[in-house]
Amino acid sequence: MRRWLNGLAGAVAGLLAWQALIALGDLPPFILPGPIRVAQALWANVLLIAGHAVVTLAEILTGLVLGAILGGLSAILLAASPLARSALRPMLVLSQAIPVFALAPLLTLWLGYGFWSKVAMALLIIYFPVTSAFFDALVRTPADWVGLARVMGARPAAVLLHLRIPAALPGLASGLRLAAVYAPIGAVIGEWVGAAQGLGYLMLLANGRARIDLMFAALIVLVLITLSLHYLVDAVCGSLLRRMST
Amino acid sequence: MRRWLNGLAGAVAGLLAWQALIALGDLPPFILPGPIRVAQALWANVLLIAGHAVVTLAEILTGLVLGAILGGLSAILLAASPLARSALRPMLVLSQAIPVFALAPLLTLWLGYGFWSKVAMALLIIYFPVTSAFFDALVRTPADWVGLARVMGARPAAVLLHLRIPAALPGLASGLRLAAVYAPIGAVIGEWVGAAQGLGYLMLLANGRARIDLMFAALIVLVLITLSLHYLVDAVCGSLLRRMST
Amino acid sequence: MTAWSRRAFARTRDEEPGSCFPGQPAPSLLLSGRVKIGSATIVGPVALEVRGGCWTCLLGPSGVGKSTLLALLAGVGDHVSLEGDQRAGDDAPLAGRVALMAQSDLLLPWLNVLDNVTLGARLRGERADMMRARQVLDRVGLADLAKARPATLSGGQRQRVALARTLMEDRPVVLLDEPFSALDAGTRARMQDLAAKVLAGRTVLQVTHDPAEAARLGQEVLLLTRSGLSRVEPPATSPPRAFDAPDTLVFQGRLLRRLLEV
Amino acid sequence: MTAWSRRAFARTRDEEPGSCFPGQPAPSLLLSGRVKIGSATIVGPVALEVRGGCWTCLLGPSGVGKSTLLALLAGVGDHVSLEGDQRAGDDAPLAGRVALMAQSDLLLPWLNVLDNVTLGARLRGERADMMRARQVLDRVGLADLAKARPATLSGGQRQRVALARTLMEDRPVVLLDEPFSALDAGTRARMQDLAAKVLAGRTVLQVTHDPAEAARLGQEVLLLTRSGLSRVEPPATSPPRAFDAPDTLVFQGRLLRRLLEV
Amino acid sequence: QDRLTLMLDWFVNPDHGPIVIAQEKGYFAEAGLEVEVIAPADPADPPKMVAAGRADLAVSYQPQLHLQVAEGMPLVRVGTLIDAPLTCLLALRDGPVQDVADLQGRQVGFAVPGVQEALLAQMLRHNGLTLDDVELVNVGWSLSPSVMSGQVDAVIGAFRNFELNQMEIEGIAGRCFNPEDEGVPAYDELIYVANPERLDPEVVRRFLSATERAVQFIQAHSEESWAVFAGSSAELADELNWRAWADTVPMFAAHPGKLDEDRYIRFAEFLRDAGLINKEQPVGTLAVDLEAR
Ligand SMILES: Nc1ncnc2c1ncn2[C@@H]1O[C@H](COP(=O)(O)OP(=O)(O)OP(=O)(O)O)[C@@H](O)[C@H]1O
Ligand SMILES: Nc1ncnc2c1ncn2[C@@H]1O[C@H](COP(=O)(O)OP(=O)(O)OP(=O)(O)O)[C@@H](O)[C@H]1O
Ligand SMILES: [Mg+2]
Ligand SMILES: [Mg+2]
Repeated sequence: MRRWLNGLAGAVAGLLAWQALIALGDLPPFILPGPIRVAQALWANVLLIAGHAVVTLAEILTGLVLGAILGGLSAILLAASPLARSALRPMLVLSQAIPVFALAPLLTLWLGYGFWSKVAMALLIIYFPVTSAFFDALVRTPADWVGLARVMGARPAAVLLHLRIPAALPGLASGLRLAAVYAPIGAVIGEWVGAAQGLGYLMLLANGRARIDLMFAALIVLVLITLSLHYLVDAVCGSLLRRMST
Repeated sequence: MRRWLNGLAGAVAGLLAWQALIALGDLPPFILPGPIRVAQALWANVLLIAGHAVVTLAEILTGLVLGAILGGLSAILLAASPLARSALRPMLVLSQAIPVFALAPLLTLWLGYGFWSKVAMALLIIYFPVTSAFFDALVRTPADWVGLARVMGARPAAVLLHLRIPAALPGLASGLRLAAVYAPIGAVIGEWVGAAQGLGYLMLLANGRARIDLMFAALIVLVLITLSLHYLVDAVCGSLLRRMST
Repeated sequence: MTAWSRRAFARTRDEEPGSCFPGQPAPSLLLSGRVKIGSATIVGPVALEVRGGCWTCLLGPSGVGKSTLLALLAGVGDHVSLEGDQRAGDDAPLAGRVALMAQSDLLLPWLNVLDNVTLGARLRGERADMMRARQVLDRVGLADLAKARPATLSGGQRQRVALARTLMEDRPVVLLDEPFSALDAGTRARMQDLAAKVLAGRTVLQVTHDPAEAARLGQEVLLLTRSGLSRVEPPATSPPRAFDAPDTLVFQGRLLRRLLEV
Repeated sequence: MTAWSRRAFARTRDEEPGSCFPGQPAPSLLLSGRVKIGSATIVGPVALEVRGGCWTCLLGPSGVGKSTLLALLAGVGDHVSLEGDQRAGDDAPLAGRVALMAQSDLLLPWLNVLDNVTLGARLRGERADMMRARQVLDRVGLADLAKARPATLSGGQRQRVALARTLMEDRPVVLLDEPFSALDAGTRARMQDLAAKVLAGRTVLQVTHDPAEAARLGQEVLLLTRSGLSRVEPPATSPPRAFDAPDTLVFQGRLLRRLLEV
Repeated sequence: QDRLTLMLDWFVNPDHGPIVIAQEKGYFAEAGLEVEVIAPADPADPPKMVAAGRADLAVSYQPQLHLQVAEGMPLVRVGTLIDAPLTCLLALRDGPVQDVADLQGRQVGFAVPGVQEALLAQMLRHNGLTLDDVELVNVGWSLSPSVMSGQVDAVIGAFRNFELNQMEIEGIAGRCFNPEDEGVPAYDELIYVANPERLDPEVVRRFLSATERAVQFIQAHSEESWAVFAGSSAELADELNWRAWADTVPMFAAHPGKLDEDRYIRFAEFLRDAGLINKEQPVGTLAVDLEAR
């Protein structure tokens, strides 16, 4: 309840800051329209925006789930095998060092302009934070625990499964919290590169038509999706970790 | 020494994978040129690329330093004051939930098309991972330590300074490692949105002139900058943490 | 002050446990009631009185709630609730007058031994008394390890660093939770002597499992069991007693029998 | 086998410390040389012989290297280097034949007590013997806490969970590092009896600071000091001895004197 | 029914009128074609996709075609959508830039670096200036906002049928300087390109004649065709598109298949002079006229 009130207060503060920005920064509406104009545009185009939002949400969720699975497995692989580590780690950093934008034509060439190229984009953008946060935690297992497990006759795989992975779950949770925020960006970038639907498409289209209020209405919806996702992942990870550690 | 060998092996593996991708994926050079063509383009345009790279590097480094400082201070502020937390946390997530692209026109309007709008972009993109990783670690201080400090008569500020911050430095390091990879992306996006120099600009220019090999040469330099930065931050954080904890 | 009020005051003082160092300012501690964590009662109704300026040993079976009581007294039992009353004998607030050595050493891994020992001063924003810190380290036998990190210390060495850190705190009330449990007999005896000397005249509540230790150090010996708190009368001699003095040994035997009966 | 070779073999056996349970398969442990961490010598040249099937108590001042020796014997001393030789009396590798109870309890915070106790089986991919685990938990007095998380346990309760976990490991060699240090006298005596019974016939090396404990349990008592390793002859009776039997008390006194001299 | 994948140069806008009308009025279907229309956000992508065989046809720009062919991409112009330059140099009507020569010492923005600098350079040279006399900035896709907000004094790369209307809606009047009036040879703004190795001339011919029918319909029924266009998608029905439609209708190439070889020869020369290509480009490598056999 208090959290919700806080959230509400934050939202109101955000809106006020936005309005103040416009008033003080003397911003014309074609650069940044005010909250009321955007609310009007949102209301007038609610069906249109909702349709595009559903598409983007599906891309985000699929990318998030696949990225979390892939990132988690990669981190485990990296932690499990020094060979994999020396071979794959530069790849991992590389996968992030190459701006997704540069990869976009490749992805669209392979995956076409449909659903999967956006999913791939969202996946690509969250793969690194998930993998790197989880991996960092996986290699930080206290040596004493590992020693004990070895004395008990555990094979490396068992140490990983029963000890290092559970001990590293808070790290995975940090990664997922970041991922929840980045996945929407990935999907939208994917839509910017080429799409016929989705919030990213709608934003570019509105921008090209100088309908900045519509663009910001779509943006607001995107921001709301991102915030919900972030708090959802936060709550789920939090309750799982709490159940694990008390 | 072994690290370097590993890195070299990784680079060679990367080049081979690249070449294999072209051979197997049947990719024409205007989608993805091979490593040799890109190397030739790099060599032929080395002065041009170096000039733009210097600009981008300056933007990245400035953004990274400022972002690390700002992110670190924000995390401390959030951790120190419950008031700040309830007011600023939604803002923090918001700052990331809004795609930087959407903010770009605003930034360029305020900061112009020069150096500082790119720095702002790099800063904006790394602010969230730094703040959130550090903050997560700051609120995870073992309760027993905090209790002991309280018995010893420590004010909250002293607990923060002498206990919670040092205990949370590994979290800050994780955030900085991510930041090292994201800052270049921020700078390049900034250059894409509006610039007259820098690697991002050069990439756009080459793409517009259908000189894909030059575009990839600039991309490779960007990737190298990112990798160096990542390993540099990794090494610095690692040695600092090691000095702190043994 | 009227005669009546003086009498009333005297009576209140009378009802309180007498100090071992009359005239000393170290307050007594009073805690009565039921101690709960969540909805579970950890310690049934007890009335704990720790006499001001005395060295009190608290013994009792594992898990009976000794550490929980110490946490309450130190004011760090955020997860513990007391259904009852707790105060210092002089009715002034206890905050700022207590030092606590918890059951785990709580050394900060990124600080070396010397910095851990002077942590209190640094946390209070005071200048750390480096000379005294080095003296205390010397007395606990760790002068050579002043620059070592906690991770490189043995269990007993870590415990002595925690002891040194507690001795650096100049507080009238000192709570010690099994402070010598990881030490060999020789080191333990020396640390007991040291603590007894440094903390003389303060209100000390020490949890211990070692009847010999209680027999050496205790001016008061309390036994906490599931059925409640009881006093065991210690030898009349003043601590630290010789470990092989006849009355020490006799008391130690009696206490051990009581402990084994629980 | 020729007569000569048989004699030679017999002699080798002779040179080894005799077993307390002749005919038992528990191997003796031999370690000789200098123990270093980095370039610092932690334990000067020693020759440690732990007799097969015997309960050996190892005492010594804090920081002298007892835990380090145990880590070497258990094969977890990755940061420790031995300049010398180490082997089991039967010359077979020790891996898979050792159980270790380290000085800190090493409980996994996300597992409840029962799951911590059966950790070994799970780590080996075996079916955990839940019935035996519950029995052992009952014997260490924690049957009620089977579902509790380590964070909600008292220090002594945690130590008993670690003990139960070690007792669940069916290994011929058992290394115990101060296994009863956080227990009250009554619980401690019960745990000693339990361990002595469960581990009878195994090669046990127990680090302890309590001379009374060594007097109760030790079939061999070793004293490690900076100047080296020495044997103290324990009572001839077989452990666990009554804590107040005259020869126990006499030995305890003698041992204490040796410890205080160090 | 033959399947045909067509990539637009950008999101659907009035420039694509004939394609939308042909689709909506069923001209493609009547020509035995099933046309899939894809709209990308980066205009550099469609030619690549066509060259790589991912799409059959792409809407692209003549200047880009010269550069892409020079870089070895297998592309050829097969038809024309808009046969006049749309690009212009855009400034504020009431601003300090009343003439191209007024740009001296001022900031000029551009959207996509590449050919546009060459156009600007020629326009400047025509007015006695050089590129060194102005400061160039890439302003991304916010062309008109950067002019309206005064961040730059002019932008090159605006479309005269689009950005002018956009500014007018915002209540700020703009002014266009046309490249063909300032010394740049005339060229086809929007063309259809195909991969010469995979091209099926018969199918493309059918495609072009269907769009030709659409152009005729549009030019005969301007009002009605707007209704068809706006009705094809909810996002298209707005004031800007409505205004742009009116300005675009007269510009559609009446004979999409017809090739004006001269334009390609002269523009190749222009680009060679500007240093953007360094080889002769025979028309045959750039463009084909599928009707002339
Ligand atoms: N990583 C390390 N680097 C340097 N010295 C170390 C390291 N680890 C342990 N030591 C030193 O090795 C010595 C032996 O430690 P060990 O834990 O074996 O002592 P112990 O006999 O078990 O003592 P206690 O009875 O206090 O547990 C100690 O003096 C300690 O400081
Ligand atoms: N967070 C908690 N939730 C539930 N029970 C708890 C919690 N913390 C402690 N307990 C229980 O409270 C009891 C008292 O714990 P405490 O640590 O005070 O025991 P103790 O007397 O100090 O024992 P020891 O001698 O073993 O240290 C224990 O039985 C323990 O299981
Ligand atoms: Mg306790
Ligand atoms: Mg030890």
